[in-house]
Amino acid sequence: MDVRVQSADFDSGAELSGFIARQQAAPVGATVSFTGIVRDLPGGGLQRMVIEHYPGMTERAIAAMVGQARARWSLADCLVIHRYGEMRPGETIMMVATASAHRADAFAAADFLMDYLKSRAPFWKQEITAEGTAWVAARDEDEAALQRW
Amino acid sequence: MDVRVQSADFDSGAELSGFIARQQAAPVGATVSFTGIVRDLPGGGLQRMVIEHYPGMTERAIAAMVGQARARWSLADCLVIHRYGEMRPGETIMMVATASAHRADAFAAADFLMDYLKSRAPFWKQEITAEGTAWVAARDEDEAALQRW
Amino acid sequence: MIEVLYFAWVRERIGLPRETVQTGAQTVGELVEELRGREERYALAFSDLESLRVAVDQELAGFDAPLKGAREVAFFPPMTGG
Amino acid sequence: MIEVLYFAWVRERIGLPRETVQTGAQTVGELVEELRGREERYALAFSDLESLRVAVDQELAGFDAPLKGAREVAFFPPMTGG
Repeated sequence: MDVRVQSADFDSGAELSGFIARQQAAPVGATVSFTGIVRDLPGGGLQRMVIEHYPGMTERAIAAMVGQARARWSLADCLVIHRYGEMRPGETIMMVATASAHRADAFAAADFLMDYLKSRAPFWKQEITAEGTAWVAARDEDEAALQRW
Repeated sequence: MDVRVQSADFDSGAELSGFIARQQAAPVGATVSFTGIVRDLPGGGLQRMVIEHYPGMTERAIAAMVGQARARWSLADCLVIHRYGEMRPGETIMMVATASAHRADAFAAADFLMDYLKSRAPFWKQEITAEGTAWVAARDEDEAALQRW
Repeated sequence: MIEVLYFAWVRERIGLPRETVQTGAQTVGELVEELRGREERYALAFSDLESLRVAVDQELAGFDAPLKGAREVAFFPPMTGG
Repeated sequence: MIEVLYFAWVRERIGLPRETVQTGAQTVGELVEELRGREERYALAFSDLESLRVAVDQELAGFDAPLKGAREVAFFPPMTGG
Protein backbone atom coordinates (compact mmCIF):
# COMPACT_ATOMS: atom_id res chain seq x y z
CA MET A 1 0.00 0.00 0.00
CA ASP A 2 1.41 3.35 -1.02
CA VAL A 3 -0.27 6.74 -0.45
CA ARG A 4 1.41 9.96 -1.56
CA VAL A 5 0.14 13.52 -1.24
CA GLN A 6 2.51 15.79 -3.13
CA SER A 7 2.77 19.01 -5.11
CA ALA A 8 5.20 17.62 -7.70
CA ASP A 9 3.92 16.55 -11.11
CA PHE A 10 4.26 12.84 -11.89
CA ASP A 11 3.89 10.40 -14.77
CA SER A 12 1.05 7.99 -14.07
CA GLY A 13 2.33 5.54 -16.70
CA ALA A 14 5.73 5.36 -14.99
CA GLU A 15 3.95 4.90 -11.67
CA LEU A 16 1.82 2.10 -13.16
CA SER A 17 4.96 0.35 -14.45
CA GLY A 18 6.52 0.58 -10.99
CA PHE A 19 3.33 -0.63 -9.32
CA ILE A 20 3.15 -3.68 -11.58
CA ALA A 21 6.90 -4.34 -11.21
CA ARG A 22 6.59 -4.50 -7.45
CA GLN A 23 4.04 -7.32 -7.77
CA GLN A 24 6.58 -9.49 -9.60
CA ALA A 25 7.30 -11.72 -6.62
CA ALA A 26 3.65 -12.86 -6.76
CA PRO A 27 2.03 -11.65 -9.96
CA VAL A 28 -1.59 -10.80 -9.30
CA GLY A 29 -3.44 -11.06 -12.59
CA ALA A 30 -5.44 -7.84 -12.63
CA THR A 31 -4.38 -4.22 -12.26
CA VAL A 32 -6.72 -1.27 -12.71
CA SER A 33 -5.60 2.36 -12.75
CA PHE A 34 -7.42 5.66 -12.84
CA THR A 35 -5.62 8.86 -13.83
CA GLY A 36 -7.19 12.28 -13.40
CA ILE A 37 -5.96 15.01 -15.75
CA VAL A 38 -6.59 18.77 -15.58
CA ARG A 39 -8.95 19.48 -18.44
CA ASP A 40 -9.77 22.86 -19.90
CA LEU A 41 -13.13 24.51 -19.19
CA PRO A 42 -15.92 23.78 -21.72
CA GLY A 43 -15.37 27.11 -23.48
CA GLY A 44 -11.56 27.02 -22.99
CA GLY A 45 -9.57 29.63 -21.09
CA LEU A 46 -8.43 27.70 -18.01
CA GLN A 47 -5.03 29.12 -17.14
CA ARG A 48 -4.38 26.92 -14.16
CA MET A 49 -5.94 24.92 -11.37
CA VAL A 50 -4.91 25.26 -7.75
CA ILE A 51 -5.72 22.54 -5.24
CA GLU A 52 -5.79 23.34 -1.55
CA HIS A 53 -5.74 20.51 0.97
CA TYR A 54 -5.74 19.87 4.71
CA PRO A 55 -2.32 18.44 5.57
CA GLY A 56 -2.62 15.61 8.07
CA MET A 57 -6.33 15.01 7.55
CA THR A 58 -5.73 14.27 3.86
CA GLU A 59 -3.38 11.40 4.64
CA ARG A 60 -5.71 10.08 7.37
CA ALA A 61 -8.78 10.25 5.14
CA ILE A 62 -7.03 8.45 2.27
CA ALA A 63 -5.61 5.80 4.60
CA ALA A 64 -9.13 5.20 5.95
CA MET A 65 -10.57 4.76 2.42
CA VAL A 66 -7.79 2.39 1.48
CA GLY A 67 -8.49 0.43 4.67
CA GLN A 68 -12.18 0.19 3.73
CA ALA A 69 -11.32 -0.94 0.21
CA ARG A 70 -8.97 -3.63 1.57
CA ALA A 71 -11.63 -4.87 3.97
CA ARG A 72 -14.22 -5.06 1.23
CA TRP A 73 -12.30 -6.50 -1.71
CA SER A 74 -9.45 -8.92 -2.15
CA LEU A 75 -6.55 -6.58 -2.94
CA ALA A 76 -2.91 -7.50 -3.22
CA ASP A 77 -1.79 -3.89 -3.42
CA CYS A 78 -3.04 -0.38 -3.92
CA LEU A 79 -1.56 3.02 -4.79
CA VAL A 80 -2.98 6.52 -4.35
CA ILE A 81 -1.14 9.66 -5.47
CA HIS A 82 -2.89 13.03 -5.19
CA ARG A 83 -1.35 16.40 -5.93
CA TYR A 84 -2.02 19.78 -4.37
CA GLY A 85 -0.86 23.24 -5.43
CA GLU A 86 -0.72 24.63 -8.97
CA MET A 87 -1.22 22.67 -12.16
CA ARG A 88 -1.97 23.43 -15.80
CA PRO A 89 -4.35 21.80 -18.32
CA GLY A 90 -3.00 18.41 -19.37
CA GLU A 91 -1.08 17.85 -16.12
CA THR A 92 -1.86 14.84 -13.96
CA ILE A 93 -3.92 15.64 -10.84
CA MET A 94 -4.00 12.22 -9.23
CA MET A 95 -4.04 8.50 -9.77
CA VAL A 96 -5.28 5.33 -8.13
CA ALA A 97 -4.07 1.82 -8.92
CA THR A 98 -5.33 -1.49 -7.53
CA ALA A 99 -3.99 -5.02 -7.94
CA SER A 100 -6.00 -8.19 -7.34
CA ALA A 101 -6.25 -11.80 -8.43
CA HIS A 102 -9.77 -10.92 -9.63
CA ARG A 103 -10.56 -8.25 -12.20
CA ALA A 104 -13.94 -7.46 -10.62
CA ASP A 105 -12.24 -6.64 -7.30
CA ALA A 106 -9.57 -4.50 -8.95
CA PHE A 107 -12.25 -2.53 -10.85
CA ALA A 108 -14.61 -2.13 -7.90
CA ALA A 109 -11.89 -1.01 -5.49
CA ALA A 110 -10.50 1.59 -7.93
CA ASP A 111 -14.01 2.91 -8.64
CA PHE A 112 -14.80 3.04 -4.89
CA LEU A 113 -11.54 4.86 -4.09
CA MET A 114 -12.26 7.43 -6.81
CA ASP A 115 -15.75 8.13 -5.46
CA TYR A 116 -14.37 8.55 -1.95
CA LEU A 117 -11.43 10.71 -3.05
CA LYS A 118 -13.87 13.01 -4.90
CA SER A 119 -16.07 13.73 -1.89
CA ARG A 120 -14.37 12.58 1.30
CA ALA A 121 -10.72 13.58 1.01
CA PRO A 122 -10.09 17.20 2.03
CA PHE A 123 -9.08 18.73 -1.32
CA TRP A 124 -10.61 21.86 -2.84
CA LYS A 125 -10.11 22.85 -6.46
CA GLN A 126 -9.87 26.40 -7.70
CA GLU A 127 -9.95 27.38 -11.38
CA ILE A 128 -8.07 30.42 -12.62
CA THR A 129 -9.08 32.10 -15.89
CA ALA A 130 -8.55 35.62 -17.32
CA GLU A 131 -11.83 36.54 -15.56
CA GLY A 132 -10.52 35.56 -12.16
CA THR A 133 -10.53 32.75 -9.67
CA ALA A 134 -13.42 30.44 -8.80
CA TRP A 135 -13.80 27.54 -6.38
CA VAL A 136 -15.10 24.42 -8.09
CA ALA A 137 -18.51 23.51 -6.62
CA ALA A 138 -19.07 19.96 -5.41
CA ARG A 139 -21.45 18.13 -7.73
CA ASP A 140 -24.57 16.42 -6.40
CA GLU A 141 -23.80 13.39 -8.57
CA ASP A 142 -20.41 12.96 -6.86
CA GLU A 143 -22.11 12.86 -3.46
CA ALA A 144 -24.82 10.55 -4.85
CA ALA A 145 -22.15 8.20 -6.23
CA LEU A 146 -21.20 7.28 -2.64
CA GLN A 147 -24.59 5.63 -2.20
CA ARG A 148 -23.48 2.91 -4.61
CA TRP A 149 -21.12 1.42 -2.01
CA MET B 1 -8.82 4.33 -31.22
CA ASP B 2 -5.92 1.91 -31.28
CA VAL B 3 -6.22 -1.89 -31.35
CA ARG B 4 -3.11 -4.07 -31.43
CA VAL B 5 -2.89 -7.88 -31.50
CA GLN B 6 0.75 -8.85 -31.12
CA SER B 7 3.10 -11.52 -29.82
CA ALA B 8 5.69 -9.05 -28.48
CA ASP B 9 5.79 -8.24 -24.78
CA PHE B 10 4.97 -4.63 -23.88
CA ASP B 11 5.06 -2.24 -20.92
CA SER B 12 1.51 -1.20 -20.02
CA GLY B 13 2.79 1.79 -18.04
CA ALA B 14 4.68 3.13 -21.07
CA GLU B 15 1.55 2.53 -23.16
CA LEU B 16 -0.54 4.42 -20.59
CA SER B 17 1.87 7.37 -20.72
CA GLY B 18 1.63 7.40 -24.52
CA PHE B 19 -2.15 7.11 -24.41
CA ILE B 20 -2.44 10.07 -22.02
CA ALA B 21 0.13 12.09 -24.01
CA ARG B 22 -1.89 11.76 -27.19
CA GLN B 23 -4.88 13.38 -25.45
CA GLN B 24 -2.85 16.54 -24.77
CA ALA B 25 -4.50 18.56 -27.54
CA ALA B 26 -7.80 18.20 -25.65
CA PRO B 27 -7.17 16.77 -22.18
CA VAL B 28 -10.05 14.55 -21.19
CA GLY B 29 -10.13 14.38 -17.41
CA ALA B 30 -10.47 10.66 -16.78
CA THR B 31 -8.38 7.73 -17.94
CA VAL B 32 -8.91 4.15 -16.77
CA SER B 33 -6.60 1.27 -17.59
CA PHE B 34 -6.73 -2.46 -17.01
CA THR B 35 -3.61 -4.60 -17.26
CA GLY B 36 -3.72 -8.38 -17.27
CA ILE B 37 -0.62 -10.19 -16.01
CA VAL B 38 0.26 -13.90 -16.26
CA ARG B 39 -0.07 -15.20 -12.73
CA ASP B 40 1.24 -18.47 -11.40
CA LEU B 41 -1.12 -21.36 -10.66
CA PRO B 42 -2.49 -21.51 -7.08
CA GLY B 43 0.04 -24.19 -6.10
CA GLY B 44 2.84 -22.68 -8.26
CA GLY B 45 4.56 -24.49 -11.10
CA LEU B 46 3.34 -22.57 -14.16
CA GLN B 47 6.22 -22.65 -16.62
CA ARG B 48 4.54 -20.67 -19.33
CA MET B 49 1.25 -19.71 -20.89
CA VAL B 50 0.56 -19.98 -24.61
CA ILE B 51 -2.28 -18.04 -26.19
CA GLU B 52 -3.70 -19.16 -29.51
CA HIS B 53 -5.91 -16.80 -31.50
CA TYR B 54 -7.85 -16.56 -34.75
CA PRO B 55 -6.04 -14.00 -36.93
CA GLY B 56 -8.51 -11.79 -38.72
CA MET B 57 -11.47 -12.60 -36.52
CA THR B 58 -9.61 -11.33 -33.44
CA GLU B 59 -9.20 -7.86 -34.92
CA ARG B 60 -12.82 -7.81 -36.15
CA ALA B 61 -14.20 -8.93 -32.80
CA ILE B 62 -12.20 -6.35 -30.87
CA ALA B 63 -13.15 -3.57 -33.31
CA ALA B 64 -16.82 -4.53 -32.85
CA MET B 65 -16.54 -4.35 -29.03
CA VAL B 66 -14.80 -1.00 -29.22
CA GLY B 67 -17.58 0.22 -31.52
CA GLN B 68 -20.21 -0.90 -29.01
CA ALA B 69 -18.35 0.82 -26.17
CA ARG B 70 -18.13 4.07 -28.15
CA ALA B 71 -21.84 3.93 -28.97
CA ARG B 72 -22.72 3.38 -25.36
CA TRP B 73 -20.43 5.72 -23.47
CA SER B 74 -18.87 9.09 -24.13
CA LEU B 75 -15.29 8.13 -24.97
CA ALA B 76 -12.59 10.42 -26.29
CA ASP B 77 -10.20 7.56 -26.97
CA CYS B 78 -9.62 3.91 -26.31
CA LEU B 79 -6.72 1.45 -26.55
CA VAL B 80 -6.69 -2.36 -26.63
CA ILE B 81 -3.49 -4.41 -26.79
CA HIS B 82 -3.72 -8.21 -26.56
CA ARG B 83 -0.84 -10.64 -26.95
CA TYR B 84 -0.78 -14.15 -28.37
CA GLY B 85 1.98 -16.76 -28.30
CA GLU B 86 4.22 -17.66 -25.37
CA MET B 87 4.51 -15.76 -22.14
CA ARG B 88 5.85 -16.37 -18.63
CA PRO B 89 4.45 -15.57 -15.15
CA GLY B 90 4.71 -11.83 -14.50
CA GLU B 91 4.56 -10.87 -18.18
CA THR B 92 1.78 -8.63 -19.45
CA ILE B 93 -0.98 -10.45 -21.37
CA MET B 94 -3.09 -7.52 -22.42
CA MET B 95 -4.32 -4.06 -21.54
CA VAL B 96 -7.28 -1.79 -22.12
CA ALA B 97 -7.32 1.99 -21.63
CA THR B 98 -10.25 4.39 -21.96
CA ALA B 99 -10.35 8.20 -21.86
CA SER B 100 -13.45 10.25 -21.17
CA ALA B 101 -14.56 13.56 -19.75
CA HIS B 102 -16.51 11.52 -17.18
CA ARG B 103 -14.95 9.02 -14.82
CA ALA B 104 -18.06 6.84 -14.74
CA ASP B 105 -17.89 6.42 -18.53
CA ALA B 106 -14.17 5.65 -18.50
CA PHE B 107 -14.69 3.00 -15.79
CA ALA B 108 -17.77 1.42 -17.37
CA ALA B 109 -16.25 1.21 -20.85
CA ALA B 110 -13.02 -0.39 -19.58
CA ASP B 111 -14.99 -2.89 -17.48
CA PHE B 112 -17.28 -3.69 -20.46
CA LEU B 113 -14.33 -4.17 -22.82
CA MET B 114 -12.67 -6.54 -20.34
CA ASP B 115 -15.82 -8.67 -20.01
CA TYR B 116 -16.14 -8.87 -23.80
CA LEU B 117 -12.45 -9.60 -24.37
CA LYS B 118 -12.68 -12.48 -21.85
CA SER B 119 -15.52 -14.28 -23.57
CA ARG B 120 -16.07 -12.88 -27.06
CA ALA B 121 -12.60 -12.36 -28.57
CA PRO B 122 -11.14 -15.55 -30.12
CA PHE B 123 -8.24 -16.22 -27.76
CA TRP B 124 -7.56 -19.55 -26.03
CA LYS B 125 -5.14 -19.91 -23.14
CA GLN B 126 -3.01 -22.96 -22.51
CA GLU B 127 -1.02 -23.52 -19.31
CA ILE B 128 2.23 -25.46 -19.36
CA THR B 129 3.56 -27.07 -16.18
CA ALA B 130 5.98 -29.95 -15.49
CA GLU B 131 2.92 -32.26 -15.64
CA GLY B 132 2.05 -31.14 -19.17
CA THR B 133 -0.18 -28.83 -21.09
CA ALA B 134 -3.80 -27.91 -20.31
CA TRP B 135 -6.31 -25.65 -22.00
CA VAL B 136 -7.78 -23.13 -19.58
CA ALA B 137 -11.53 -23.75 -19.26
CA ALA B 138 -13.89 -20.84 -19.73
CA ARG B 139 -15.48 -19.84 -16.42
CA ASP B 140 -19.24 -19.61 -16.01
CA GLU B 141 -18.80 -16.34 -14.14
CA ASP B 142 -17.04 -14.77 -17.14
CA GLU B 143 -19.97 -15.68 -19.37
CA ALA B 144 -22.41 -14.46 -16.69
CA ALA B 145 -20.55 -11.14 -16.44
CA LEU B 146 -21.77 -10.27 -19.96
CA GLN B 147 -25.34 -10.13 -18.62
CA ARG B 148 -24.41 -6.97 -16.75
CA TRP B 149 -24.31 -4.95 -19.97
CA MET C 1 -16.02 -25.45 -51.19
CA ILE C 2 -15.59 -24.00 -47.78
CA GLU C 3 -12.56 -23.33 -45.60
CA VAL C 4 -12.95 -25.02 -42.20
CA LEU C 5 -10.75 -23.86 -39.30
CA TYR C 6 -10.16 -25.54 -35.94
CA PHE C 7 -8.71 -23.91 -32.83
CA ALA C 8 -7.40 -24.99 -29.42
CA TRP C 9 -8.42 -28.54 -28.38
CA VAL C 10 -10.68 -28.89 -31.45
CA ARG C 11 -7.57 -28.40 -33.60
CA GLU C 12 -5.66 -30.90 -31.45
CA ARG C 13 -8.37 -33.58 -31.61
CA ILE C 14 -8.80 -33.28 -35.35
CA GLY C 15 -5.08 -32.93 -35.90
CA LEU C 16 -5.36 -30.08 -38.39
CA PRO C 17 -5.56 -26.27 -38.10
CA ARG C 18 -7.63 -25.94 -41.28
CA GLU C 19 -8.84 -27.77 -44.36
CA THR C 20 -10.87 -27.10 -47.47
CA VAL C 21 -14.11 -29.07 -47.47
CA GLN C 22 -16.31 -29.93 -50.45
CA THR C 23 -19.80 -29.91 -49.04
CA GLY C 24 -23.44 -29.46 -49.92
CA ALA C 25 -24.35 -28.71 -46.29
CA GLN C 26 -26.90 -25.93 -45.98
CA THR C 27 -26.18 -25.12 -42.33
CA VAL C 28 -23.35 -25.36 -39.83
CA GLY C 29 -25.24 -28.25 -38.19
CA GLU C 30 -25.32 -30.21 -41.46
CA LEU C 31 -21.60 -29.58 -41.96
CA VAL C 32 -20.94 -30.92 -38.44
CA GLU C 33 -22.96 -34.07 -39.28
CA GLU C 34 -20.88 -34.63 -42.41
CA LEU C 35 -17.59 -34.14 -40.57
CA ARG C 36 -18.67 -36.44 -37.72
CA GLY C 37 -19.29 -39.20 -40.25
CA ARG C 38 -15.77 -39.03 -41.63
CA GLU C 39 -13.51 -40.46 -38.94
CA GLU C 40 -13.33 -41.15 -35.24
CA ARG C 41 -11.20 -38.02 -34.54
CA TYR C 42 -13.96 -35.80 -36.01
CA ALA C 43 -16.66 -37.67 -34.09
CA LEU C 44 -14.63 -37.09 -30.93
CA ALA C 45 -14.04 -33.39 -31.62
CA PHE C 46 -17.75 -32.84 -32.27
CA SER C 47 -19.10 -35.17 -29.56
CA ASP C 48 -20.37 -32.37 -27.31
CA LEU C 49 -21.69 -29.39 -29.24
CA GLU C 50 -22.48 -27.51 -26.03
CA SER C 51 -18.76 -27.16 -25.43
CA LEU C 52 -18.16 -25.80 -28.95
CA ARG C 53 -18.51 -22.37 -30.49
CA VAL C 54 -18.81 -21.54 -34.19
CA ALA C 55 -17.87 -18.57 -36.35
CA VAL C 56 -19.07 -18.14 -39.93
CA ASP C 57 -16.90 -15.72 -41.91
CA GLN C 58 -15.29 -14.60 -38.66
CA GLU C 59 -18.56 -13.72 -36.90
CA LEU C 60 -19.93 -15.80 -34.02
CA ALA C 61 -22.89 -17.89 -35.20
CA GLY C 62 -25.17 -20.73 -34.09
CA PHE C 63 -25.24 -24.33 -35.35
CA ASP C 64 -28.38 -23.43 -37.30
CA ALA C 65 -26.59 -20.67 -39.24
CA PRO C 66 -26.91 -21.01 -43.05
CA LEU C 67 -23.75 -21.66 -45.05
CA LYS C 68 -24.96 -20.13 -48.32
CA GLY C 69 -22.22 -17.77 -49.52
CA ALA C 70 -19.94 -18.52 -46.55
CA ARG C 71 -16.25 -18.83 -47.29
CA GLU C 72 -14.95 -19.75 -43.84
CA VAL C 73 -16.34 -21.70 -40.87
CA ALA C 74 -14.41 -22.06 -37.62
CA PHE C 75 -14.96 -24.40 -34.66
CA PHE C 76 -13.44 -23.78 -31.26
CA PRO C 77 -14.05 -24.04 -27.51
CA PRO C 78 -15.43 -21.10 -25.46
CA MET C 79 -12.95 -18.26 -25.60
CA THR C 80 -10.58 -17.46 -22.74
CA GLY C 81 -9.02 -14.11 -23.58
CA GLY C 82 -8.36 -11.12 -21.36
CA MET D 1 -8.32 26.43 23.84
CA ILE D 2 -8.96 24.93 20.49
CA GLU D 3 -7.23 25.28 17.14
CA VAL D 4 -9.75 26.33 14.47
CA LEU D 5 -8.85 25.87 10.78
CA TYR D 6 -10.55 27.29 7.71
CA PHE D 7 -10.15 26.06 4.12
CA ALA D 8 -11.07 27.23 0.62
CA TRP D 9 -13.73 29.98 0.54
CA VAL D 10 -14.31 29.72 4.29
CA ARG D 11 -10.64 30.69 4.74
CA GLU D 12 -11.06 33.52 2.22
CA ARG D 13 -14.20 34.91 3.85
CA ILE D 14 -12.73 34.84 7.33
CA GLY D 15 -9.35 36.02 6.07
CA LEU D 16 -7.35 33.54 8.14
CA PRO D 17 -6.17 29.96 7.60
CA ARG D 18 -6.26 29.15 11.33
CA GLU D 19 -6.54 30.66 14.77
CA THR D 20 -6.49 29.55 18.37
CA VAL D 21 -9.86 30.10 20.04
CA GLN D 22 -10.61 30.33 23.75
CA THR D 23 -14.05 28.80 24.09
CA GLY D 24 -16.40 27.09 26.48
CA ALA D 25 -18.47 25.66 23.61
CA GLN D 26 -19.59 22.10 24.23
CA THR D 27 -20.36 21.29 20.58
CA VAL D 28 -19.31 22.37 17.10
CA GLY D 29 -22.69 24.13 16.80
CA GLU D 30 -22.02 26.21 19.91
CA LEU D 31 -18.58 27.13 18.61
CA VAL D 32 -20.17 28.28 15.33
CA GLU D 33 -22.62 30.45 17.30
CA GLU D 34 -19.74 32.08 19.19
CA LEU D 35 -17.76 32.71 16.00
CA ARG D 36 -20.82 34.13 14.20
CA GLY D 37 -21.25 36.64 16.97
CA ARG D 38 -17.71 37.99 16.60
CA GLU D 39 -17.69 39.93 13.35
CA GLU D 40 -19.49 40.30 10.04
CA ARG D 41 -16.90 38.18 8.15
CA TYR D 42 -17.57 35.24 10.51
CA ALA D 43 -21.34 35.72 10.20
CA LEU D 44 -20.91 35.66 6.42
CA ALA D 45 -18.71 32.57 6.41
CA PHE D 46 -21.16 30.69 8.62
CA SER D 47 -24.35 32.02 7.05
CA ASP D 48 -25.29 28.73 5.35
CA LEU D 49 -24.34 25.69 7.40
CA GLU D 50 -25.70 23.35 4.70
CA SER D 51 -22.82 24.40 2.46
CA LEU D 52 -20.24 23.73 5.17
CA ARG D 53 -18.49 20.62 6.36
CA VAL D 54 -16.72 20.10 9.70
CA ALA D 55 -13.85 17.96 10.90
CA VAL D 56 -13.03 17.45 14.57
CA ASP D 57 -9.44 16.28 15.11
CA GLN D 58 -9.20 15.54 11.37
CA GLU D 59 -12.27 13.31 11.21
CA LEU D 60 -15.49 14.41 9.49
CA ALA D 61 -18.13 15.27 12.09
CA GLY D 62 -21.56 16.86 12.40
CA PHE D 63 -22.46 20.25 13.90
CA ASP D 64 -23.75 18.40 16.95
CA ALA D 65 -20.36 16.76 17.59
CA PRO D 66 -19.02 17.31 21.16
CA LEU D 67 -15.83 19.33 21.55
CA LYS D 68 -14.73 17.73 24.85
CA GLY D 69 -11.07 16.77 24.43
CA ALA D 70 -10.89 18.08 20.86
CA ARG D 71 -7.69 19.87 19.85
CA GLU D 72 -8.58 20.89 16.31
CA VAL D 73 -11.79 21.85 14.51
CA ALA D 74 -11.85 22.64 10.79
CA PHE D 75 -14.55 24.28 8.63
CA PHE D 76 -14.62 23.95 4.86
CA PRO D 77 -16.91 23.59 1.83
CA PRO D 78 -17.81 20.17 0.38
CA MET D 79 -14.64 18.53 -0.90
CA THR D 80 -13.73 18.46 -4.58
CA GLY D 81 -10.79 16.08 -4.88
CA GLY D 82 -10.10 13.38 -7.41
